Amino acid sequence: MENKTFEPKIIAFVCNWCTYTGADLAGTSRMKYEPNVRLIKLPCTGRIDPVMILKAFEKGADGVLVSGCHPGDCHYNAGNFHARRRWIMFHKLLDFVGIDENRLHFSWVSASEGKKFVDVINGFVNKVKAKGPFEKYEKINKEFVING
Amino acid sequence: MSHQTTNHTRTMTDDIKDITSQNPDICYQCGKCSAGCPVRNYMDEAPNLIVRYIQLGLYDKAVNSSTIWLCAGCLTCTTRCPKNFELAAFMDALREIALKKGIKIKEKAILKFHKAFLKQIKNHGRSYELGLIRDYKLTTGDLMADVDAAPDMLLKGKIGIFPHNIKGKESIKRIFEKTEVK
Amino acid sequence: MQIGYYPGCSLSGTAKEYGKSVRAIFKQLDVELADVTDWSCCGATSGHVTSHKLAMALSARNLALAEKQGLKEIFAPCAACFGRLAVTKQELKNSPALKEEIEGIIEDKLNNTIEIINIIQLFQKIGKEKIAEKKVLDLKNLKAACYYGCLLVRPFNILHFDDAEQPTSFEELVKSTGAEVVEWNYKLECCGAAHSLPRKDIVVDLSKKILDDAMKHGANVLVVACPMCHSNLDMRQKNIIKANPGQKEIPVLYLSELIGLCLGLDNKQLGINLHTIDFNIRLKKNVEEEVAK
Amino acid sequence: MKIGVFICHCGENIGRTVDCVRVAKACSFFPNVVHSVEYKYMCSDPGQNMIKQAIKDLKLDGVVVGSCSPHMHEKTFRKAVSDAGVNPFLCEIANLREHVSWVHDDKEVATDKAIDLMRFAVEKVKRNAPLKTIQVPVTKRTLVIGGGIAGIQAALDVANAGYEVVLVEKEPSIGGHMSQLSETFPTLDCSQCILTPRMVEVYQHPKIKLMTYSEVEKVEGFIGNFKVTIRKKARFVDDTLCSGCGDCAIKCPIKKKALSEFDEKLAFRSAIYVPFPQAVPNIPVIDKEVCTYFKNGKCSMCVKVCGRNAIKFDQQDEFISEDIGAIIVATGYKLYTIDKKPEASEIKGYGEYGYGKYKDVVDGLQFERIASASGPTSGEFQRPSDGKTPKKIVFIQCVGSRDESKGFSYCSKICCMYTAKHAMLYKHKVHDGEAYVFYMDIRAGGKMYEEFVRRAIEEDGVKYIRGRVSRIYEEDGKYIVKGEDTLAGVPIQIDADMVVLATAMVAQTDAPKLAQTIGMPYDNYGFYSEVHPKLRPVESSTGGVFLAGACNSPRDIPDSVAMASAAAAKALVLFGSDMLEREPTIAFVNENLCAGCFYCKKVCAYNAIEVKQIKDKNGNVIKEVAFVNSGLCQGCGTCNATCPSKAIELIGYTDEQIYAEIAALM
Ligand SMILES: Cc1cc2nc3c(=O)[nH]c(=O)nc-3n(C[C@H](O)[C@H](O)[C@H](O)COP(=O)(O)OP(=O)(O)OC[C@H]3O[C@@H](n4cnc5c(N)ncnc54)[C@H](O)[C@@H]3O)c2cc1C
Ligand SMILES: Cc1cc2nc3c(=O)[nH]c(=O)nc-3n(C[C@H](O)[C@H](O)[C@H](O)COP(=O)(O)OP(=O)(O)OC[C@H]3O[C@@H](n4cnc5c(N)ncnc54)[C@H](O)[C@@H]3O)c2cc1C
Ligand code: SF4
Ligand code: SF4
Ligand code: SF4
Ligand code: SF4
Ligand code: SF4
Ligand code: SF4
Ligand code: SF4
Ligand code: SF4
Repeated sequence: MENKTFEPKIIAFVCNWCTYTGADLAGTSRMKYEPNVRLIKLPCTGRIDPVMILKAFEKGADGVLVSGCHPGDCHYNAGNFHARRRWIMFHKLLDFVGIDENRLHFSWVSASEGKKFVDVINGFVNKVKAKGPFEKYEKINKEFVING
Repeated sequence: MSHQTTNHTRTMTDDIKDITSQNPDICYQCGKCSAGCPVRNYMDEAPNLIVRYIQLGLYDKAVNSSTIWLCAGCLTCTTRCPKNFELAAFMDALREIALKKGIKIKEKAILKFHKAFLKQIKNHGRSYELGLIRDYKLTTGDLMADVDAAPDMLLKGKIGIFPHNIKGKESIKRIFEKTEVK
Repeated sequence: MQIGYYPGCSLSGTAKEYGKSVRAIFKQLDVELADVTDWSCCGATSGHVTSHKLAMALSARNLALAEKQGLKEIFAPCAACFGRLAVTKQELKNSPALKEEIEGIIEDKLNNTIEIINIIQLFQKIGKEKIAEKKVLDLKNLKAACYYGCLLVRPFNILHFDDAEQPTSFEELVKSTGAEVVEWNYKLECCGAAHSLPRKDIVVDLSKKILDDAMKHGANVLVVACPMCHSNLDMRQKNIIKANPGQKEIPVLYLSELIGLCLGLDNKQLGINLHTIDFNIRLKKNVEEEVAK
Repeated sequence: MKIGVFICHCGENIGRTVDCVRVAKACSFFPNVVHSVEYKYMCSDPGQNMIKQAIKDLKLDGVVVGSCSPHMHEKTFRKAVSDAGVNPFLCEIANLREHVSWVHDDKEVATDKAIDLMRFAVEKVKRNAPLKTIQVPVTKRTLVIGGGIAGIQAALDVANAGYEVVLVEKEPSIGGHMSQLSETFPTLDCSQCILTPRMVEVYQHPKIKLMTYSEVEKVEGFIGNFKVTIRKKARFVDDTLCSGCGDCAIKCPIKKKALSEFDEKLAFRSAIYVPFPQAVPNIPVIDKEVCTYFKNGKCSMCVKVCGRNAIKFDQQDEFISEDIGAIIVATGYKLYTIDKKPEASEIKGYGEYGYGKYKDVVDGLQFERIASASGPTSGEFQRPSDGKTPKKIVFIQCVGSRDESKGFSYCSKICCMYTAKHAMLYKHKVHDGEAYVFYMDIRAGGKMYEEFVRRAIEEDGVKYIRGRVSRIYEEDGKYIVKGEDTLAGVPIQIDADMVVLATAMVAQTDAPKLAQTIGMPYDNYGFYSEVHPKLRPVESSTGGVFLAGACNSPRDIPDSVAMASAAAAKALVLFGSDMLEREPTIAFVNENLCAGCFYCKKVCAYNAIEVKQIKDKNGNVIKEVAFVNSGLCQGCGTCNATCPSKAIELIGYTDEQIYAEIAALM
């Protein structure tokens, strides 16, 4: 079941105020987690553009994680509310393009949730590990003109 | 499942973790379990102390106690534990381990009762009262137990005189064999 | 309404009257009980105290049989059987690895989707209205202490149908028969359960406290929903009285018997005549009063 | 661009798990990197000098530091870079400590990850633009929310420094929980006696605008420039006319319908009432829910007796807007409730202790009221059910706290102390009484605290039993308490006359709501979060918002007061300059690309997007485009993600920069 040799590459888009700080807390508390995820810090999940996610898959990510403040707790009042609305649409797009939903994970991790951050990372890494490498991105690349 | 414990010897704590999927170290020894345990007064050790012994690695003290056998599995402790530690399941695990290790059991009668009970199930697939009483009395030697109640029960048909054998009797036997219960 | 039925061993033996009354009343209430074919013992207390896997496997076998029969729900009147089946379902759900192992042991596959319900939940499904509609006799002279015992509302993390410390659903049902219910302190205290034979002393002690508390709070009948509780409180009451001169008797009824009386079934149909502590007198009085009206 | 890379070992903190030499070496091969070194402590003076020197010697125009979290030292390094003449925004930090060395064990893997993170940062810095910080003016007025001891202290400190304060309290009077306490540990001085003078001082202070029975409705703007809307709830009494004579309350026929909140439901109050005699302001409010006039138009007794015509049944809620520079949140706590559990709550409640159905099983604050000279029993120890003096009291600690199953896992910090106080006060008055305390640990870590608890045990004879109680039930007028002494290993059963549950301090129910109004973070329990638990304990991560007292975590009066003064000092620091520097991370519109669809305007939560008209030479409007008001934009980037024309970009987080980071993954 488990693929011992396959170490997935995962990109995480996280907001500066909640999840990034939650990850800092996991560090300060010396919690251990899977090393496969690379965080890209954004001011807010509101900044996340669906194209970024496609871009990440295009560049070879096996999974993409998006994480920000809990709904209602956004540092910028409404940023993550807009993000959420976009994501709902984005899920459909993903489906349409044929990217397995399980390769994209949305979660809320607040600045005080170091433990939750660790659980989210470990859970997602294991899920992607079970899926195996993501090889379909070329197809998507062909079908979708991605600017930037 | 990504982290495997490799280079340390297996302890009873590991066995307990395996059987019950819980970590005895979460217990902070508040004693609420013992405070509400209905059979606390008959036990030689308080239930919370059994957990303590495991935490300290004093396994002998834990498996040799009468406590693990007197525990009636009533779940009072599990329901009230502030740490959500499932003490009743933990007691089950300890009994199982004690049996596997062939420890001399303090509460012999209780064990004999369980054995006699399981024997009926193994043989017939269902409980068979007369067989149970017979086997229990023979193993304990307490032939006079409940002689006063028995005739009444027999008369009322509450003690089955003949066993009811289920069709899948053989599959039950195999279950016993595979789970190594003698 | 049709529902899967797992009687469990005691209902044809020591708790014969429970089995009898359950079949009688549900027929009256238009519930068809479909027995799980070739069910085996759930292992009861002895199973889980000796081997976790044995206990899981014995219950899992019954669940698998029920699934094959196409049952969606099974009703287990014995609180202990019910507990074993419910715990097994939950544990196998939590651990796919354990489920796989158990499937190997029972040599069968399990979807693990069956709902397991106890007698109170079944009554809740039927609805109090139905009982009221079929009610023949008002049991108003009874002051009942409802005894949940340890396993009716526990383990609380699996059974969410009532509060684990201050449950009320049992009382609610009993009230629908016209009986009065008493508030008392020992409704969840353990009676000693499976220690009845090997440690009679403990069971006698614990059961005495339960009986005393019920009587102290004005009860003239105890109502139970578990064969183990019944044998400890009814059959063992003889031992208690013998050891404590002056101890008063209190009859112990199964919930199904109580409901049965209210539906107009008689002592024999319900198996009440099989009890150690006699209940007849009170019932007679009740009936006579009803008739006199 | 010439980029310098600096890898920090952080002593052993990074170096132990990350091969810093290998990282530096790998970085030296990245395009544009001309210099790559590692050093033991980059944030130390020699470390910073290393960066400055390299900038000068090698003419670097970009710097990447691989060190701790940017939340820790970004400022330090940007300053160093700036001192050496490079724009500070051309410095990026890769987080090799919190996100790598502290969370992974395998040195190989950790080093690989560190190199990846460095690559991200290098790719990003290449695309950074030199930026200038933005200057905004500071409004030197403070809003204090909550008028408990913490809010009172903060308000007085700021006001005494000469700055205006608006103090908003949601109850009819300030004073908070401290006004309910009898005597206070560890000195046993009377709570009211030390609190009341402060309350009066607030009332009379020329710089403090006190708004009781009021709530914060809306907070707009940002540090130094908040616009706050406050709802002044209708009291139905005109505070400019009322003299506080109290005649109305005396004559009000409603005597037994409303339970006094101040007396924790152990006594009644009238429909028109002041919560307690020393209330500030001493102006009553009418409780609409019980007043007969509001129910059926009858009564009006209060109107008849009020000599000053102060009763105004038609009063409406008012909304008042205030310009504010700093906010101090001091909304305090509430007590864990022992009543039956609320619907849809995670909390299970203590059914085994009766869910509050036993009259003589009370909580901590109820016992304070019973012990208080101003309380319903005038300080006589009488049990609520029958007024008898309890001869045997059991105290149970850690109720609702240190209990994952029924409440919260945290330690409520003060209940060990207040229980010792309760037991002591009881023993001082009821000499032949017995007091038992069930505890798990005694946490008395303050000045003279341990001594205080020992005094209860050694001098006053309070019996401490180590164990949690399993059950309480009533039998013949006694409460049977079933416990276990885990030290002796024996079961203990006590038939008590009264039981006091040392219930936990928990977050206010509406704490998340206020946090969302202000836009500040809170933890899983509902307590407001500080930026850094050690080094910035009184600041919220939202600029210009400070925290004081028990709204941050359970704490006692000395700690609340200390925190309040610290928060006041932080506000005053802000007022030390007239202008404030802000990060230039804001949105910017490329007018050529902008299609004027104004989707961006719709999603901006700060109303920072304005409509700009582009005119030709003759002054005719050729098109309308979006324009970002740099004073209002907070840099969330939502507009950037929304814009269909890719015309609006968030400086510092442009598409180009982020795509470059993504590309660096390969
Ligand atoms: C039983 C008990 C005994 C205690 N004994 C002692 C003792 O002996 N010694 C000691 O040092 N400490 C003691 N304490 C602790 C003490 O009560 C607290 O440390 C102190 O009250 C905290 O002050 P605070 O101002 O932070 O909060 P609070 O006293 O809770 O004040 C908060 C104020 O904010 C108001 N508020 C809340 N939400 C809003 C809102 N949204 N808008 C506007 N206003 C709002 C509230 O109405 C309240 O007036 C005891 C606590 C308890 C429970
Ligand atoms: C073993 C240990 C481990 C700890 N671990 C932690 C931890 O993990 N987390 C935590 O939060 N806290 C920890 N602490 C507590 C922490 O050390 C203190 O809280 C903190 O250092 C107190 O800071 P301070 O500035 O008040 O005092 P200090 O650190 O003692 O600083 C006082 C300074 O004043 C100087 N000084 C003294 N007298 C004079 C004088 N007459 N004139 C001029 N200068 C003078 C001293 O030289 C010194 O530099 C720990 C303490 C110990 C003992
Ligand atoms: S109640 Fe739970 S935490 Fe307390 S001693 Fe028992 S098992 Fe341990
Ligand atoms: S389950 Fe066992 S240990 Fe727990 S309270 Fe019941 S008898 Fe005691
Ligand atoms: S810069 Fe950060 S990582 Fe380096 S020594 Fe300083 S604190 Fe440690
Ligand atoms: S409202 Fe009138 S009667 Fe009441 S306190 Fe004020 S002045 Fe006195
Ligand atoms: S009108 Fe209302 S507040 Fe006034 S006296 Fe009557 S009941 Fe009291
Ligand atoms: S302060 Fe004491 S009583 Fe309160 S939670 Fe902590 S240990 Fe328990
Ligand atoms: S969303 Fe883009 S195109 Fe539309 S107005 Fe805003 S900047 Fe212009
Ligand atoms: S970045 Fe855009 S959406 Fe966010 S505050 Fe600035 S203008 Fe508004």
